[in-house]
Amino acid sequence: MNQHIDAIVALSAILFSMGVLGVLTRKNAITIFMSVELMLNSVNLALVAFSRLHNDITGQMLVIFVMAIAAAEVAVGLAIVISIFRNRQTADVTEINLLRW
Amino acid sequence: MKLELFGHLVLTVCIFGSLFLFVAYAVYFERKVAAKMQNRVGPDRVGWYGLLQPFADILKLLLKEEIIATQATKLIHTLAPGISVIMAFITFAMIPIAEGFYIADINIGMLYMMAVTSIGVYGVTLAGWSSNSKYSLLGSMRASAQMISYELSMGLAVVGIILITQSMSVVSIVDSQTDNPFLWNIIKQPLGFLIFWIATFAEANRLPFDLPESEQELVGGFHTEYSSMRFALFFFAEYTHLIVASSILTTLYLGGYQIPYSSVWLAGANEWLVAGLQILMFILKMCLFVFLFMWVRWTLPRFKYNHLMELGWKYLLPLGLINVVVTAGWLLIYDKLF
Amino acid sequence: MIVDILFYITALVAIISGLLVITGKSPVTSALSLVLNFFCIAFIYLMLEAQFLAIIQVIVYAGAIMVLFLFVIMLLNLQDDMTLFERFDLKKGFAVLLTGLFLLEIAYIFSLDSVSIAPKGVTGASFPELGTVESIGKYLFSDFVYPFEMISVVLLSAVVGAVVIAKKKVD
Amino acid sequence: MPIDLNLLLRDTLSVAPVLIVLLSAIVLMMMSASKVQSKMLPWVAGSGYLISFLALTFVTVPSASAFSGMVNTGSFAVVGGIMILVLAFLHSMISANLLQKDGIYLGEFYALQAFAITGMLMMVSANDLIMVFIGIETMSIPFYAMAGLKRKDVRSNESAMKYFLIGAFAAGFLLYGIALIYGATGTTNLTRIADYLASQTPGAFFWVGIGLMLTGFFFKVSAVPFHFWAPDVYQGAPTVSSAFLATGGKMATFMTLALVSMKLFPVPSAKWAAVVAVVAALSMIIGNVTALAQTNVKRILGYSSVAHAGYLLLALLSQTTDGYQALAYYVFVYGITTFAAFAVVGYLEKDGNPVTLDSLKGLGFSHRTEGVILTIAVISLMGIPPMGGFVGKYLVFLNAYESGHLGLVILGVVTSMVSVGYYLRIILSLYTRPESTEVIANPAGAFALTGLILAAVIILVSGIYPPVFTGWITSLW
Repeated sequence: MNQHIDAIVALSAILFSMGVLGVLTRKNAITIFMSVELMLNSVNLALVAFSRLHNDITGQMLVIFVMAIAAAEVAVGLAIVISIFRNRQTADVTEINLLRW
Repeated sequence: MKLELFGHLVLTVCIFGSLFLFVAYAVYFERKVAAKMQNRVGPDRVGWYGLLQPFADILKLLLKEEIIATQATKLIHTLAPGISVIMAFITFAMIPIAEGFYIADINIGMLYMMAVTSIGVYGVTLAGWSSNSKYSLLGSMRASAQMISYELSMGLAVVGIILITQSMSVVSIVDSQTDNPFLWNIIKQPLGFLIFWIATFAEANRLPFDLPESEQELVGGFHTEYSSMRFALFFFAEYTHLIVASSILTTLYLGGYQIPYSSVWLAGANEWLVAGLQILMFILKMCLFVFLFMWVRWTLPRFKYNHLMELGWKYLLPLGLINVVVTAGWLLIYDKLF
Repeated sequence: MIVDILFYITALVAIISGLLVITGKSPVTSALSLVLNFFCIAFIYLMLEAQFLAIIQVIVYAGAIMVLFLFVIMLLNLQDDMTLFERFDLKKGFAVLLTGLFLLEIAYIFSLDSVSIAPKGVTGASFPELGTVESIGKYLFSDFVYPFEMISVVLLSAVVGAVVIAKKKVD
Repeated sequence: MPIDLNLLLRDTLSVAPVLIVLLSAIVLMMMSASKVQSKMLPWVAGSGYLISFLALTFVTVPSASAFSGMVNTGSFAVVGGIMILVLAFLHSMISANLLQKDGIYLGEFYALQAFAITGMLMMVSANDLIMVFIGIETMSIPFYAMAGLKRKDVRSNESAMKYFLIGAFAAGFLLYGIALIYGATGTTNLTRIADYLASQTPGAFFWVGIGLMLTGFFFKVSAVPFHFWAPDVYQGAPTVSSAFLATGGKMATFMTLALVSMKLFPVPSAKWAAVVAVVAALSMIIGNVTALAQTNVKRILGYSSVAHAGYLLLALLSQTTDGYQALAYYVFVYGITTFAAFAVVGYLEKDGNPVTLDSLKGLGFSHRTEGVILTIAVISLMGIPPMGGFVGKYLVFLNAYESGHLGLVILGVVTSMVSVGYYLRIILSLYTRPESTEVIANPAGAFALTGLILAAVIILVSGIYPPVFTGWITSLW
């Protein structure tokens, strides 16, 4: 697989930019959040590829930490979405405009 | 016993085929057990003692008209039962039914089992959502919350076993239990066994934790809008879960295919004979668990939802943590002392 | 050879599902595409001989995080969203432009020097045990023990935070 | 593999300040869960910070690396840790009063704050990009929750949501940057990356990684063009939270940014300086100019924080120890000042109504102490002599000038003059009659007032006799 490292890093760059695009263009908080998850996953992909390239465990370790942190973020993020939904009945970030978005 | 590729293929087909058969008869078995407990006769019309009843059931369900709600999300509605069945089935790939008889043994077998179980939630969740019906949605939400909650305790219970075995391969977990019943994990890990067992009720949506499909509140729960063949698939998946859960319990806690003291009284016997006996032993142990599941189902009432969550989070999870800590501490002391 | 083909197919599926995530109309479509994407990534991990990460990817991301997402989407009964190209306005155009520029930049860098010629950390030899449970566990509790323990702080604070924010009643 | 217990003990001791705060966080969590003695919480929190402060000053081995190079207990860990803990201590003095006023009866606030501080201490003692990332997340996740703590208030919800989405987005950039740096150099350890840079010229991947990582940092410190969230979040969050996340967050993130810069580039790098210079210039201009149009005081403070991000970035240009020390001084004074300003605004709020320039009118007469403290803070933010803000700005500008960024220094001075425009309006409305009744007459409690006065004293002392603090920073470095 080592001959594919280039291709994998390119794939991760593509997925990362898709995630960025999703964050910048979507309106629904949950979809934005999912785009962020896509970004984090593309990072993980690059890290594993680099870890294989360097024959070094650090990359894979960082992937484990990123996964744990992503899970923590999801917990807090979804709690925030629920609390906002309770008061406003919407998760559309453009309707959340008391503080100009 | 090393099986060649062809033999392996045959074995795979045989294992999955017999699993299919077992599932079909689990339904029959359940109805008979229920009947006995309620002083009834149970199915006895089709075939000798009603033994052909499962096939009649399947035929009936297949011939029924398929109805899909107009507001349903078609693609997902169609795929969901398939996900349920496939995920229930492929868990079995890791389980050795006799020495050398297994479909695969990978060094992260336990993790594979956890992964497949966690993916299994999608079948139920998506079925409920795609039906576009309130009852279905409620059922599927209950299912996803309940399965995620109990997966944690289940995982913690398994950690105890992994600590003892020092391997995540299912085959080596069975090997480590040997043929001495006092070395089986149920003796070494009684608390872990209890936690795992209770959690499997929730994972398999069995009473007393069958809230995702409780008829009295939710009509049919997540499969309210399903009929005919696709309903049959869900039905099938449920009983597959039952069989697979019993097999996992057997493998992890009851020594799998190990026959008590076989190294004494079966020493030097023909290896095919031993394998046959081991398969029988495995089936026997599995049936014991299947029966226990049914016994519980027809004895205990359903939990309330808040009680279910409380049990999972406030009791099983801390107990699971205690189990891990105690096991690890014991191993450490054991290491130092002996 | 067969590995190459498998890899390219997986990569293609990953890209398509990624596109579905950011263009899908309903949040559920996005979520399911994301699950598919996670599976593709797990498969690539397997190809890179990172078995442990592959299985953890499935358990944590596909099995827990995405189920939670689906749960919340269902709980809130979120309706269809405007897709990317409906009502295409200046802000979106700017975002597309920005992302395109970023991709071009990466492509340009690739044309300058490929990653593979970057210096090797240890040796050039293959080291397949890198991704096994044993080696991950060993390093997790030796060189990386501090970050590993500190991750629990993140999780604990997230639990406290989530409960505080989403709890219905304060008693 | 046998465990070297002596080594483990030494390593654990070297992160003792972090662990003490973590322990107090867990105790606070337990206490708030069992709902006993919620009056005790600020005391427990404060004493936790105090013990950690003592451990940091007296126990820690200077500049040792621990946990196989993950942690470095040198300069930044001590100076950064002390300033964070001082701020946290002051905050724990005022928070009980403010929480009550905001109608937040959640003891978990203290636990969340202590968790965030654990993260900050982890950041400033990092010697590895992994620890930097984990520290930032440990700090941010409680912050998101703190921003949304007023659960019935839609503005608080929205500010939490916005903060969260932006924070997660920024974390993505930071992480991709770290991944690319790792890919280019084969390590995430800052010392080893520096070794690599000393022996080889890095490829384009490395610089893209640095760029992405900086983007992540710029998001977190709200530098232009990644600043748009800051005023909204600071305005919407409960004031008791903004007072901490606008100050502590900035202190820790800037110290970490400086730490990364110092560790990675012992030899100053022109590319790094160029990026920082552009962002600093933009932040100074846009932050100050936009602030002119605001009337909400919390929003003004938000834009002022954007502008100050610009001034603080100037200190990173020279990439010398002097520069980092100037940054440390300035960020400390800035943090205390902004904290005092937010806290006073919090006391003046009534039923969660926004404090605008109009509603501040005449309060300098009716609430003398609060008025004087707000005046001191605002003058310090302007950078006018007897206050600490002046010395900080002076040190930073001097440093930037010596490293040959004359243009930026002139820009800094000009924008500081612009900033007088909006800061002065705050003071003017404080001392204009007729008095407004829109904000509350409920003054700060004695305990909280002590905290505020302490903050004012720090601002004054750092302005009148700066060697107290500069000497302290250089001696601990």
